[in-house]
Amino acid sequence: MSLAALELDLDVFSGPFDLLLTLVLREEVDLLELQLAEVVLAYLDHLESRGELDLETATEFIVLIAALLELKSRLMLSDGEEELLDIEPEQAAEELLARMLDARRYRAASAHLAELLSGEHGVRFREAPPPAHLRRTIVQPQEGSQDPAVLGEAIGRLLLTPPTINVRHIAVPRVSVGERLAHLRTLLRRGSFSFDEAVEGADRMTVAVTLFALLELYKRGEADWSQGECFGEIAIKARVGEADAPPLARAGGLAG
Amino acid sequence: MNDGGGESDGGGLRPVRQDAAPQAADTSPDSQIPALARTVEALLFLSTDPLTATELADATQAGEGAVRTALALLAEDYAPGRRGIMLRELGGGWTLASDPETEDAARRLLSRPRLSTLTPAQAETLAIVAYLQPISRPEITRIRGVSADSATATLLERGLIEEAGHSQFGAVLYRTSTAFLKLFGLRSLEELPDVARWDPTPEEQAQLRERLLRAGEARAGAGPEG
Amino acid sequence: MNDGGGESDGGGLRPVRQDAAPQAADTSPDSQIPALARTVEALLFLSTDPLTATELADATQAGEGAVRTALALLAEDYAPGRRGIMLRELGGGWTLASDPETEDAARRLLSRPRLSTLTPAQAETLAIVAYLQPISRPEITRIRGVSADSATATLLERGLIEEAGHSQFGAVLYRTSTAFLKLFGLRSLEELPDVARWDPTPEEQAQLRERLLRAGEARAGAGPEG
Repeated sequence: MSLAALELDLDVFSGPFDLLLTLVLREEVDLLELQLAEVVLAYLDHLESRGELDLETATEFIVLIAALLELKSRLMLSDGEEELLDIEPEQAAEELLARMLDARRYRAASAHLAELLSGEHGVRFREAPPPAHLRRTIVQPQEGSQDPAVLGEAIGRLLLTPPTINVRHIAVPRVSVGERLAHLRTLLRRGSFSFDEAVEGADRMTVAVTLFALLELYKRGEADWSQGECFGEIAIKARVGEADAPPLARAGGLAG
Repeated sequence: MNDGGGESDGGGLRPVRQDAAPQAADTSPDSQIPALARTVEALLFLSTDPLTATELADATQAGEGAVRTALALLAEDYAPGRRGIMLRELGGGWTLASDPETEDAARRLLSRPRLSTLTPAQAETLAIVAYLQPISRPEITRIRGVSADSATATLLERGLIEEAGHSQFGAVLYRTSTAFLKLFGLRSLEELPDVARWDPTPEEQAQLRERLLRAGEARAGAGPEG
Repeated sequence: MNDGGGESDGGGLRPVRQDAAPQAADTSPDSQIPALARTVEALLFLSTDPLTATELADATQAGEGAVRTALALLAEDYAPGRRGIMLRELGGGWTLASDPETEDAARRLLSRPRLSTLTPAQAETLAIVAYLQPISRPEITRIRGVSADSATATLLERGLIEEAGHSQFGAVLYRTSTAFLKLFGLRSLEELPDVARWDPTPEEQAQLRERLLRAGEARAGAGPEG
């Protein structure tokens, strides 16, 4: 099955998922009015009704929904908190266009590669290593033929630290994931708390970073979280015992 | 390592005129092939990587012209459909490969299946590396919009991509390997079509840009409420 | 891994009796060989180890008699002295091998890369071992941010590094060898150049090992850490 088969019946749109994407890009459906959580739920229902998980489609869905989420969050953030964002609508549009073109380009290129590969079906190469006696070096490497500076240079290269996490559109993050992690861990000592408590009085950026920190806690198996309903309260509780084996269970949080 | 050897001059498979190899004419029984061609054949058989005419000339201590003549002779002998092995110009050089018609038997014999499919994530990652090499993982992730870590790891493990130094920030850069060219039947990266071929027309792009721009401007005034 | 084809066991080189292949006469164009022989040829080409007639029969789903006929036909074609590759019967099985006459060229081709310079991955791995020895492979991987398995294997094979016991966690530790010192013209490890010359942030006080590990983890994108 393909994503085209995913029929949606949402407040602002009903029809196939593919069409929704097209309409969003043509701005005929307002992304800000679109509840992406509904789309995700519809997809989950769809999956459930089929009773099987098609990984390819799931991947495609996640990619597309992530793109929509990003687009939407940009639209939401680009207003009111400009000082946080170093990005103009023109620039956002340009960047988005470039990314859409890139994605499209390389998806098409990957289809081309897949075609090439299938055209070569059945062509195999010899993998046997040549006999050892033919590989043996005849001439001993000359003493001192290598420059020790090569080694120092390599270490120097390895000492380079890449710039910290790439938070593309955010000029100066005022809150760090580390801080929010520490904050969440403090709360976690109580055993459980709600996400609202964790971000009480915080600005949008802090909320976003806190959510990121929460994902990190979940990934590390320190906390579990659940959300009874869309946009409902997110309950977070400490995970005890099974230290580094995050369960495959639902990760709640569909807020979007 | 893979210098491409620049033998992308097509026409490599041109059958040889017998008179082109007069020195090679020897007095051996009819079906014996000339000494140089025999050596070249052995080298192609032994090497797991495609060999350029230059590499073959260095190893055989013969001239490149003579090597090309020998290759043409072998190409005729190993022409598709004649034997179970074919001589092909791939991955920047020459290599021997099995005839695809023998695949069923090969699959029964060898436990290791030929790489025949890639997941969409792997194919996309591979396409990005192929066109933009050398490229780092964060850049691939940026283009794909989702993490490429596991796809990159699989491609590395399968030998389709390899490390190619570091970016100025220390991130490992990747490029496609000779194995990639071999498996995809390419003589060189130049054979990949221009990526712009899949772009929408300039008109379509302009339209898209304008719509996106209008969307952004509309947003600037509106009071968004999550 | 490499059984070297056991080419020292003598006696394997028996030419095939011509009369063994009377039924192989076919009606195909002069130089094309029959389908079964082509498949057998491809299998012999692809296989690292000698194949018995039974194995070949199983893979080709042909009778053993037919396979033997095909082998006889191939043996004729690949008789010693005719091509650069020979068909040999070894240890009860059949295998293709390069003609010993081509060995000089093969050695020139195959032993060459071993003398060339280190790849970036090898240089890095070697540098890590040189400066931090003894060090385990997992640590090398952490510092590089990517697997160092193949580089480590090559350095071991080339004798530039060697095992040096086990870490408290049971991982094999590595150190550089005497051959390493010779290759780099060093009398002792004391003579390794001072890293400070290439240090991008010389003001850092922490131990080299600790700093390398930290940078490596940052490169691997080990996740946001305060």
